[in-house]
Amino acid sequence: MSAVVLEATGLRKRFGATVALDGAGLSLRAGEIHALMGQNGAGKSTLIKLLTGVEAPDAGTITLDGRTIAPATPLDAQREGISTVYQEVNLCPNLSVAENLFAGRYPRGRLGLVDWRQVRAGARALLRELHLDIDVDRPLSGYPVAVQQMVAIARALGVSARVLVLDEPTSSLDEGEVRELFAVMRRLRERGMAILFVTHFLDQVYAVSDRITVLRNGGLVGEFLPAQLPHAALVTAMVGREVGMAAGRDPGGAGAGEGAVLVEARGLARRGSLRPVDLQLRAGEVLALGGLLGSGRTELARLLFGLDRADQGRLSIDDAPVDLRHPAEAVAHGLALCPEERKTEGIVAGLSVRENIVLALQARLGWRRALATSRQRELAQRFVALLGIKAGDIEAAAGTLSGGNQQKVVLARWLATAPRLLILDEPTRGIDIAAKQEIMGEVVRLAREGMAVLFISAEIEELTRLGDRIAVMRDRHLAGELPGGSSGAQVLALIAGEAGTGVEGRA
Amino acid sequence: MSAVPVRAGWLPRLWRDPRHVSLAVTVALFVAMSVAGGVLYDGFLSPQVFLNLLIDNAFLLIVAVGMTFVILTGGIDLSVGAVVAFSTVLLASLVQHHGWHPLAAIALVLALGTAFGAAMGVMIQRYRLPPFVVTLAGMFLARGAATLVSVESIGIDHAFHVALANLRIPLGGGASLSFGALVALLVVAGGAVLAGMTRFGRAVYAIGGSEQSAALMGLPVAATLVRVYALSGFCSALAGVVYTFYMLSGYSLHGNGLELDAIAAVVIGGTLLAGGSGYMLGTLVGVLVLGLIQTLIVFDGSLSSWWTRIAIGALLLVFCVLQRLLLRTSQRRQAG
Amino acid sequence: KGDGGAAAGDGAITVGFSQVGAESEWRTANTRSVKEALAAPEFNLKFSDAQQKQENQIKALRSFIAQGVDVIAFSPVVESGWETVLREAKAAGIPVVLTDRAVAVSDESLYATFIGSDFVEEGRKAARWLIEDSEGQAGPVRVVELQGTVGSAPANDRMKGFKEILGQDPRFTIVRSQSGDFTRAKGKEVMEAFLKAEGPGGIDVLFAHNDDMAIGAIQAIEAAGLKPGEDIRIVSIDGVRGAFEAMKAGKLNATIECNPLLGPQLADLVRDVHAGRPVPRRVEVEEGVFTREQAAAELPRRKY
Amino acid sequence: MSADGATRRVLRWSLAHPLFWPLLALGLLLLGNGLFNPGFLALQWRDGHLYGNLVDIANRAAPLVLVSLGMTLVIAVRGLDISVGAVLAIAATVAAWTIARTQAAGAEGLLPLFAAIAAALAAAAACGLWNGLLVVKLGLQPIIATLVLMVAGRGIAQLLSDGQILTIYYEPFAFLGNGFLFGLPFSLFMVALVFVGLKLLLERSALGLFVRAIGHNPVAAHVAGVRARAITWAAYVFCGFSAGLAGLLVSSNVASADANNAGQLLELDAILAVSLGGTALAGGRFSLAGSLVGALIIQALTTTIYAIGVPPQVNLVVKALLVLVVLLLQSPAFRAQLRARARLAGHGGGA
Ligand SMILES: Nc1ncnc2c1ncn2[C@@H]1O[C@H](COP(=O)(O)OP(=O)(O)OP(=O)(O)O)[C@@H](O)[C@H]1O
Ligand SMILES: Nc1ncnc2c1ncn2[C@@H]1O[C@H](COP(=O)(O)OP(=O)(O)OP(=O)(O)O)[C@@H](O)[C@H]1O
Ligand SMILES: [Mg+2]
Ligand SMILES: [Mg+2]
Repeated sequence: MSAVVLEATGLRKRFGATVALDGAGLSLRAGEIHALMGQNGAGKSTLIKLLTGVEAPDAGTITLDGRTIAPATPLDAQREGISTVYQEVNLCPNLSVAENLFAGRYPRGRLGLVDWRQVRAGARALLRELHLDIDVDRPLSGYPVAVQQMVAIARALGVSARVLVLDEPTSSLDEGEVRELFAVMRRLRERGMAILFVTHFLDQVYAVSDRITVLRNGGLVGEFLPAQLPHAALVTAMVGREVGMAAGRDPGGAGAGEGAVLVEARGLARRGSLRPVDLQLRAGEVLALGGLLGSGRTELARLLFGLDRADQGRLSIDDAPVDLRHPAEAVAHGLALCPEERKTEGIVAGLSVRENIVLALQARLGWRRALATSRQRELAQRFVALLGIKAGDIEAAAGTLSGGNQQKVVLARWLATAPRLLILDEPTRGIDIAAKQEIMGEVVRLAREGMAVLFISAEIEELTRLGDRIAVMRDRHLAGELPGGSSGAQVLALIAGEAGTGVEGRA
Repeated sequence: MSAVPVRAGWLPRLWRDPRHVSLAVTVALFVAMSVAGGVLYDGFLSPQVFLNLLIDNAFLLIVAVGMTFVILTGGIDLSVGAVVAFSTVLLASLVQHHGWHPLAAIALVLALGTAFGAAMGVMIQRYRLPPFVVTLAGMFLARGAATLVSVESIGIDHAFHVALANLRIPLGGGASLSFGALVALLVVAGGAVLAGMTRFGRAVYAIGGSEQSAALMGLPVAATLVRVYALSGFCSALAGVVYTFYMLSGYSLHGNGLELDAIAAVVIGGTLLAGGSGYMLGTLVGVLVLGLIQTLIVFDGSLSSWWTRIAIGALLLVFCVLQRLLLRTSQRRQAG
Repeated sequence: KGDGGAAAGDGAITVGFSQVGAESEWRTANTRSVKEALAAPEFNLKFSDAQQKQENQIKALRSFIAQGVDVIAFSPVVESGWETVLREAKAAGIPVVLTDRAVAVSDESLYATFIGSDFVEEGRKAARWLIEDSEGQAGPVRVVELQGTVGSAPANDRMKGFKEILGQDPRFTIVRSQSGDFTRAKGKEVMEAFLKAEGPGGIDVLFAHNDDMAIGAIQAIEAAGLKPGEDIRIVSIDGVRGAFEAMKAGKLNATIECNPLLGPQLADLVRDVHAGRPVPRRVEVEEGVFTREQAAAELPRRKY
Repeated sequence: MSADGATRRVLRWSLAHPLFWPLLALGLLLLGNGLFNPGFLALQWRDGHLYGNLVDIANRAAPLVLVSLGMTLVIAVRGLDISVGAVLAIAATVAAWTIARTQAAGAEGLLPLFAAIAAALAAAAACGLWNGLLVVKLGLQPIIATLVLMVAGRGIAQLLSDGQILTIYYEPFAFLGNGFLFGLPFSLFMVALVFVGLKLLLERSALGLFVRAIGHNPVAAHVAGVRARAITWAAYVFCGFSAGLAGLLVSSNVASADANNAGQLLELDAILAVSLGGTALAGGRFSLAGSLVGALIIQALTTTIYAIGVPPQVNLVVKALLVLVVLLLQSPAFRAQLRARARLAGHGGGA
């Protein structure tokens, strides 16, 4: 067994009233991929922040090669050889991709000036390792989260560090990209790097990790070997009780496929982002929408919701043509969109959890009819309980919540409006396995009560489990549709665009 | 996979970057405005008129370079005009009343300006105070200190200083450039290199994009912020020195409202007040645009005092609105 | 010479005039007088407003030089700082006439002549009037001063002249001195504070650097329940219409005229300078001291 | 014991309250004045109304408070309005001009008063509408958008007044800025009305929530269906309107409108007041009461400088130092550093 590189014991961290970590720890060995598991808000990100000098621990010790370290800033940690990708993409959106890869460690040429040629070449080389072929001179903000996530990973890989920390790197990636990432991680492991890795996908844990540490409520549950810990046991360790893997769709559920057409798109298109699309969304039905990253799913959702204007085609709601110019109009028609980009388009970090949850409902009611505070509290508390949002207090700023819990807050905001059509763009991103079950259960329940749902997901399994119909996008248009109950392989074939050859499903 | 067509050649590549487009639009508007001036007024399109833009706005240009760095971090520095005034008064007083050699006085003034900026930077960075307010207090302080040195305007007649002030670099055809303008051009060049090609400069942009991310990327955020304000202080002091070449006097009311001109120049030059995006070259054009507006009005010579104000506002408006609309259409075309 | 600017009216004298700004009624009257006197067809006036900034004036002068005007005239914001640009004007062979106040330059030949008022003398006149008005009065007389904008030339000079004369009479003490920025609002605000700090009866005389501040202060004195002009004597400078109205109502005791209507005299000088005729180095405008007694008679004649 | 605990709890609550430090600064400023000059805090009853420095401070601060309230809203939605001084001048001039015109046309009684108020406020609101247009519709950066009006606005006002200071010879108008109601300056009632009205509007309706959401994250607010642009625009209109009210007070107070000087540098004072009151200049977090206290601090500062009789050339230095002290007092980081120092010193003494 190889030597322990990084070890943390008895870590404690309090934020005001919430205890984020209490007696947590882990030990990381050279040449291993180590998964850090736990429910949303268990303290994974906080632990990583303590290890890398973003926050200072209240108690506990961190040792690197047996030597106690106390990094005060991320820069200190980097100097110690710890390279990190934080959960929220923490790059500078205004800088080019190349610069984001090299900021802080620019190669310098003559006169000590930055050697841009080398920066560009280096950037391309780094991205090539992840099989990402993009223009490295464009500002990062021009790329979707997935690409940004890949850039962040590439940046961390570029630092020839001893320890690599990845906090939920895969939450917004599709299968292909996850595969690329895992390949690189395995290569680095061979070179003796210690890799700490957070994810909520159990499959991925079993696919790459050598060891698993589980946290629960800020405390350490234990360290396990994947082989000795079956799926169910891992979930039990994380949640602290047994969780039934609830099924999603109940096939042939009442009303599916027979509801009235609520929203219909005919030839809806937008230059440069979406080719003409025909789509029908029915009350009481879940339409699952799959596709690769960049296939145009988000664009379609935005057009349906009036966030972007279509320049071709028609949209009608309840058989009446509509021209949505503002999300407010969509909301007035009973539409709801839970956006993909949580940080920029979803959460309002400075507002409290309660205010975040009531925001869309209040917007629909208009500014004159303010919801009474008691009513707001009641709503917030109901959804906090329903979705299992872990927040110290509904009056806490939403920005202080853990990533997964922020995602749940945004979801709660839209559920609170009791919409007729709910568009969910990657809603389960970063949400833990138990909560995911509950959320999917809730979506199905709402659909059965008559709501129309457009469920966008990168996960085949979610598509097949939830969809009453499954639509797939490719190259910015609708590539085809499958009936509910289709197999994962069928969906995959449609996504890849070939007649089901040689495409492996997610493990 | 990428939907962006990758064309060869640097020109299309330049055009693809919205930041370059903004610069090009600004320059084009500047040219258009100059041509309009040439059509309307005799003698407008002479080289000296354009060199005068540099000569008359040398100090503004220098201040604007420092301001560009500050704004790139997402901050603002309102103290620049007052620091200019303080520098001129102190310099004049040291040379005229205390018998200092101008070079010694210049050295002291530059050091003081830098230290003053750094002090404000520390307050902003360490104590998390809003830059607007800290530098506003800095503005009061510097202006007040200037009046404490002298309420009177002090003329400088030291031979060395006068010689520098009257130095003209001939450019042929009777046109010439002043020493101060030369210094300003050097500062712009230096600023462009510093912003574009050094670790410090790139850290400035990163902080402007997201201070939190910059810190997580391991950039020296605190030191960079303090240095940016120190740099702005230095530029202001240098502008003060150049001012004394321009005017051969030190006066506590010099540079009144200069901070707004500098901010306007930077923003017109395409730098975002929110930080993280902008070019030194844009700032140069921004200063020239402001100068051009002034020149147009002087050449017109028929405006009353209030019409002068209205005309400046209107020209500013026309410029900014056109810039904005042109940018918007070009972005549309790109998206399409 | 090309005389691009002169093309407008053949034979007309092209004059570039750089005004300080439009910061007060006095200045507006000054501008109007200059514009009326330098009107077409005899003159071709290039007027430029500097918005109270010296650098703008210098820019304007430079561009006058670039346009090749025949004569440059300007009201300098401050005394110093003109050396370089005046040298350029001289090199271009353009004569310069200063209005309103002089400049300090090492080489007197840099400008042709000066026409205007003497701010220091105005301060002296105010003090002399005060001493005269206090004849037979026993001391101590407590004086408060409302200064103009800190550092501005009129404020500096008027204060200097006033102190110079008043300092010779031991009966007077200046108990408080504060800037009222030449505005009515500030004059009122500062006077309010003076009245409270010094208490009722603590102030005998107010000297204001301009009429506007005095007018503001009068309101403050009235609000404090005192009689301006009686309980507190007031002397100010400029002689604008509002001051005469206040004097007529007995609320202001005296105003020292600072005459802005120097346009006609300026036009004469410009003609002479342009024709190359010799001109005096210094031309003083006519200015008087007006008191309450004269106010009623003078008021209808005031042009500003 | 329990009483002790209760006081401690009250203390902790008040320490945590965002208004605590601004109020403390204001209190210290007034107290310092009182010690320095015992007459400073005195209030007298004179001619049927209160008279004293405190009344002056409140009265003089009224225009600044009004403008600061408007500025607070604009800043809360991530904007900035540097044209408020010019708008104030426009409103003042329009009021004076309207009075002169209506009087010349033979209007009598209170008609000129109401005409002046209506015209001035309409002009000011139109200015706000214009600023909003540039920011919201054309997408100019707020500072540049409002710079246009800042530069041109005084020109427009001077155009109207022909460069003269318009003196108002009309008694009823003087009441706004000089009159007393129940022994207190009328301007205080105006401020109170606007403050309470605005507070109710923001807190009783959902506007407050929307404004904060827009300030914190305009994109997310937009996606959630909040009419972000309309609300931002409304904030600019209100800011112009409040500058118009301030213009009425100022012109009424000195019975004249000075297009060139009225509200000079007001934009800086207003932003300073907003910031001293704890509003985040980056948007989102705002406090109307804080801005009110901030404006009072600034006016108290000015009055203090007049009252202690420093020579005018020292004014600015004193103001700067006091502002810095107030700022540092409000900085949690600075207080933490002070506490650490004190603790170290305490330990040193004990050893
Ligand atoms: N800055 C902060 N202020 C207050 N509370 C915080 C702060 N940061 C984290 N917390 C709290 O600490 C707890 C742990 O959060 P953390 O982000 O570590 O969870 P996590 O395990 O990473 O969850 P997820 O899987 O959702 O990312 C949460 O309850 C969170 O609300
Ligand atoms: N993995 C990727 N590599 C390169 N470019 C990408 C990638 N993903 C998206 N893009 C580009 O980003 C832009 C925006 O993509 P967009 O978000 O519309 O796709 P999407 O289909 O909605 O994404 P998703 O399917 O993940 O929701 C497009 O120009 C697309 O080409
Ligand atoms: Mg996390
Ligand atoms: Mg997407």
